[in-house]
Amino acid sequence: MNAIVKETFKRRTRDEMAACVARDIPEGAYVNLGIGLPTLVANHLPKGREVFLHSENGILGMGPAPAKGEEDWDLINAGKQPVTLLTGGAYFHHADSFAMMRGGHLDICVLGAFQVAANGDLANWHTGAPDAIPAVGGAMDLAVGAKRTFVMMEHQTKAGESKIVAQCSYPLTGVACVRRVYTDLATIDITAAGLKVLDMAEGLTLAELQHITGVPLQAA
Amino acid sequence: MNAIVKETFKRRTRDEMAACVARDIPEGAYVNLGIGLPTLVANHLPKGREVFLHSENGILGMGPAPAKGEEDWDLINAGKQPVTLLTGGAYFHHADSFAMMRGGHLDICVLGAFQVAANGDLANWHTGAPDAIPAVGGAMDLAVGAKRTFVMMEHQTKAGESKIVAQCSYPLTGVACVRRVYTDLATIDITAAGLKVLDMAEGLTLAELQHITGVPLQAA
Amino acid sequence: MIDKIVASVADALADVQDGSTILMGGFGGAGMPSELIDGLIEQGAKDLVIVNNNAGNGETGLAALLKTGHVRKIICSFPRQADSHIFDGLYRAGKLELELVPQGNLAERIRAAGAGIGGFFTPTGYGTDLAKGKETREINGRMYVLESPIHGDVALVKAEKGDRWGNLTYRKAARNFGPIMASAAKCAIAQVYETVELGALDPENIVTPGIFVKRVVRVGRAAAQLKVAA
Amino acid sequence: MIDKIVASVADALADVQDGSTILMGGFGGAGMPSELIDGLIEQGAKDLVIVNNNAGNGETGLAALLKTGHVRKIICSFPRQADSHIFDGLYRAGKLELELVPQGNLAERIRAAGAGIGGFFTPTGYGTDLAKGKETREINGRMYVLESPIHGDVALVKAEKGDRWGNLTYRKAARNFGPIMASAAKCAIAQVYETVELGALDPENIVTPGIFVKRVVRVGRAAAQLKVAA
Repeated sequence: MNAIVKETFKRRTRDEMAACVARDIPEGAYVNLGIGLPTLVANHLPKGREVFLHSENGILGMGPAPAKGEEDWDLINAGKQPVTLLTGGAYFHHADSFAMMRGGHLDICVLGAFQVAANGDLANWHTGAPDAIPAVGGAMDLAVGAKRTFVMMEHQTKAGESKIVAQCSYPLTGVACVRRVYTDLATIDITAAGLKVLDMAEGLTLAELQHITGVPLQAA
Repeated sequence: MNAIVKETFKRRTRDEMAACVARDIPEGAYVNLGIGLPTLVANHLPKGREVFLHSENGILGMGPAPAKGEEDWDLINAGKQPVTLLTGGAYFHHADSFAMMRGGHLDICVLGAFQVAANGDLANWHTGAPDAIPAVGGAMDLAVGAKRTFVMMEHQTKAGESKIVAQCSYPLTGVACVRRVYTDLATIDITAAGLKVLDMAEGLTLAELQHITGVPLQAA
Repeated sequence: MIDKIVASVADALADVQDGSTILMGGFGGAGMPSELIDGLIEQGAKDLVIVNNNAGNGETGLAALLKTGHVRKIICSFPRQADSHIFDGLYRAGKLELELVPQGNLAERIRAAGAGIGGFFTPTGYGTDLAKGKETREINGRMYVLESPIHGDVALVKAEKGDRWGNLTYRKAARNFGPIMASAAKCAIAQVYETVELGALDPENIVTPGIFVKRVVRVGRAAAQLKVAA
Repeated sequence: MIDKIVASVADALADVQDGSTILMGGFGGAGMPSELIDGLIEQGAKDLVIVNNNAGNGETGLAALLKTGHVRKIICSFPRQADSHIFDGLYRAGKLELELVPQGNLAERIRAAGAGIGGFFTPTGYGTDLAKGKETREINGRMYVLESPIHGDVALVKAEKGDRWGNLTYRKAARNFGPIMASAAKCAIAQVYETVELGALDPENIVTPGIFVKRVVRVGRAAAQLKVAA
């Protein structure tokens, strides 16, 4: 890995990754986008496609950020940034909001991750560092509650290690919950029969992707 | 019992029993009145006293029956009779309504009964007859959910047997849940130290009441 | 564009399968989805399990459905009523299975299904025949019974207004089981008296957000009110 | 006549005891009952357990309360934030106990307390460090963790409007934990921007019925909004 001198393929940008996720969200889907990278997905949903964004703090039908100066601090998203409400949206309290997540009513949630294991285990809430202050928020609820949990992350750490691993070394968020991973290198389905590569970054071969990735891959 | 030829005391009428209960409901109390006899209590609450009546089917601040011709069949009580809503009342769904009952938010519920045991066991939902079709409604929730459960019933069966018993022979509604019993003969508190007679029908003596009642009584 | 409003009761119910568990709103007549029940009778699905607070009144609504013989089992809190003779007859003849559930357990079990709860401990029913054979536990000095969620394949709900996203409001005490039943079924179908434009319902006052609702069908008010009052 | 509206924040908080568990509404700044928190600091109750989604931001509100040293323990889902330095310092110094709870479990545990549930099985957290030592169970092929209710002595809630019976409405996503916290505390205190006549709130749209609320106190909107935005 560290030996690669020059990449012959073109890594997907964060926006390209978001576009890949957005492409797979059908009209009418109820979707929760986790804080961080996944929030970019909202920018790539086609204008005409009605998708219902859920925010854990009691919003369904969440709209884009308000214009500068129009912020309403009673209307924020999970990342505590000001948002808007679409026509047809609704407010509700926290137990009802998490009932939507935990009761299997969301079609898709998209989460960031530190690591994803080949069996779908997810680690995204805690580095496990002894001096780190933990914070979990709604990650564990989303991971196991949505009908399908997608992960969106860089394929490798800054040190070049694969974040798709045989077994997570970081503390788990959920067990065997991830269905699909979108990275800057590929889109990979996690199935009972193993990891299946749905698509790859331009110029990347399956052999190269396998070389970079920590666990066995198959063509889809 | 069957040998009593003429009663030298004056049994309380159903309205007098209801008045006894109403007297003990303080201003500001949240109260559920069970179907049957307990519904009479509402008629005896003093006009100026604000008491909040709860109906299991999602009403708080229930008012009296509407005038003839003004019935609204979307606004009925637990007995499925048309009622009204007081100014300041509210509607909510069934899980929220029973959360009020089961979460200990009602100060008082008043229930009818077949039998009450000396330890507070309540039997009021089923005679246990093999061909009877059972129906429980909200009785079991009320019996154990309210801060204080009052029972309002005739002291004796038609055959003259005491309905206050050492142990219920009918199927239980709740275990050790009744705090006070209002009958046509007396008001009796159920305490850890035994049954205490708070008041009696006019002309009745404690000795007579004890003779009629199936379990040991004490003066309060 | 998402439009959950369907043209007819028949369209709304077309795919109800034999053997389905149907969560049916209503407390007595209030909130009873009469048109959807009539539609279900017409649709003809058999071997049904019905979850409702009661077991039908008179000859209409749920009582009429029971009369078809298409209901295998009913889960309810209060079957016996002055005019529940159709249920009474079937039950006594051994043609209808009854699971009697305290009303609060019924509501909480439905709510649990919608909220993804696998089971919960409740004090209601402890020490009674209705808790026989159920797991119990002492928690902080009080005795509790373990109860399980009640999931539905279909929910039939009567609401007041609905929009094309499936957002619903109710009217007075007709709300009762509607919101929790909508949340607990794979396919919640709401009959409404009024379909409104998106945005016509105040986002602060939507009682059932559209995420819980698959189909909305408008029915006439007059006919329904007559039936409720009957 | 019942009148739950009290004259001042100080009156509303006068009887808060040392050692109390305080359920505190808010998700970040939205729904944070800033005036009641300031009042609690002034009131001086010590040895508190605070239940809130977060652990304070900047130097105001919950962060300011933490700074007094009067908080023994905090139960929350998301303490670490860009501006949670007061919490961070106390926690690192071992001066503040932390019970970290997945946000959905936090909400459901509070709701369970209000609804009289003794415990419930949830899939959230199964197989993670936050379920360590907790009872687990397989139900219909899925693994669940047993979670317990969180009861409060006091709830501090920010609502929008309130009346003398304690009925409350909220504003937008400031609703968040308010309704469930009000239901789960022995004494729920609501700060509102507007006190209204009985009947001014539509009975269909009351979010927290007065049964859950002991006291209502009006606060000025301008001051609060500034704090929320800070």
